[in-house]
Amino acid sequence: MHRLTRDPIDHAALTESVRATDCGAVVLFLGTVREMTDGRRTVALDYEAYPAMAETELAKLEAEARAKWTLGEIAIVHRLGRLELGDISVAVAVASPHRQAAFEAGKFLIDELKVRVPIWKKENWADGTTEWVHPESEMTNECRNDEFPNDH
Amino acid sequence: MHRLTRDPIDHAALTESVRATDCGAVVLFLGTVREMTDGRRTVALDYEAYPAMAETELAKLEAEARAKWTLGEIAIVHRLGRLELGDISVAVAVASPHRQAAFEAGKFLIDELKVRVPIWKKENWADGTTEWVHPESEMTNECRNDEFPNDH
Amino acid sequence: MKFAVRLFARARDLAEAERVELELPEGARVGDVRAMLGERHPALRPVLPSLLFAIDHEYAGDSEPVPQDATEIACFPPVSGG
Amino acid sequence: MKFAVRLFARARDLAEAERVELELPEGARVGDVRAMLGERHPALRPVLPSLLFAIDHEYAGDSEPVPQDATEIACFPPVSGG
Repeated sequence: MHRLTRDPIDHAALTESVRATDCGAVVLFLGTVREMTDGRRTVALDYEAYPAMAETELAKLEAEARAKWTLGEIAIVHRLGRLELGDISVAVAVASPHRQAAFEAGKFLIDELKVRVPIWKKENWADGTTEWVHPESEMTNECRNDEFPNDH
Repeated sequence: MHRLTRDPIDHAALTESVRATDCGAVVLFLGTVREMTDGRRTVALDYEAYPAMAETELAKLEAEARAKWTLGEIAIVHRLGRLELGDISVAVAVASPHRQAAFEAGKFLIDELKVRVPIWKKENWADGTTEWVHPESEMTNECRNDEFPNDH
Repeated sequence: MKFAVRLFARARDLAEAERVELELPEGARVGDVRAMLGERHPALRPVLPSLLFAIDHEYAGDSEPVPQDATEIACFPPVSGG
Repeated sequence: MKFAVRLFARARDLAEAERVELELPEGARVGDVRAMLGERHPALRPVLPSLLFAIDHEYAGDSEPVPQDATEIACFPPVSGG
């Protein structure tokens, strides 16, 4: 299960949704809005997505995780819109018969989500400025086979 | 924070207890009573502890995790007594500024708990028999420096 | 062939446009779309090399041709969700 | 010196005792406690090599001496919590 939502993420419900008696291990990851980033104070983040493609990529991540590990339910929710300090931006819950698989799959899903799923955050700094966060993504080199000739 | 309890574990409250605005990552691990183990059906588990030593070992685990990673709050709860299918036997919640540390510390804590903290489970199989679970622990070799001469 | 390229996040803000209509010659590749966007919206040039492209919700590299039957081309900066 | 060794889990069930009183000579080591438990409770012998010991809540190997001021010795099978 994966979902984009503008509502607060209910981590308890998400965790419950993956529990099962054939899975002795559940791993939940929560990403939350942190106050300080590289010494600067954040007051809020704005999350934007390319929804249709984000859903496609999340479905692929789920399928890839299932191909790598024996898993029960998977639940991934990413929040969009304005998030305040401490709000949960993303939650990943994974159940598995074995804890090693649950940890590895949970880590895989959030690591890959962060480099592949088309969602972006904009920092709203305490000094009143705003700034899109656009890391030098690994995708850049992975997906561009040719060097694009540009003038700078 | 660590605790042994005979009451059901409230994973939502545990997760909330470690969230903080200086920690952008939370990892929760739940161990739950699984129905099938090596092809045999379980109806319940009985957990027993050596409480004073279990508390000592849990405190050491917390300190060791803090020495290895930059962490916020840590919460570990292990349930004792009779547990039914699907019940949560153990919950580990860790917050960190960074997700890598949260995953690694969460995994370290549950892995070490399972080999070091003096708690034992007894299987109540569906066929009416009971059986203590006593793995050939890594502690056995680690802690016994001498070979004990025995007659079998 | 006429295509509308959807822009997201900082790419949209810099271009001040949610979509850009481009006339692509047959056999055009993603790299050509990149170049045309830079020509049409000079404000995109500082970030142009880092922009990512997707055709019908799949990442596409510069060397990939744009299919004549593509229904949606998207262009956006490296992602930063999570 | 008299010590009470606390037993847990299967060790307790096999010995049918929660604690075993032992008279330890001065300089006795954990390995000696292991041997004496096997003599006192033959039912423990099948699992004796795998039993773990703790002195005052700290794991202790066979070569470690039992301090005269030890207040609690415990003996139990490999743990299986989680």
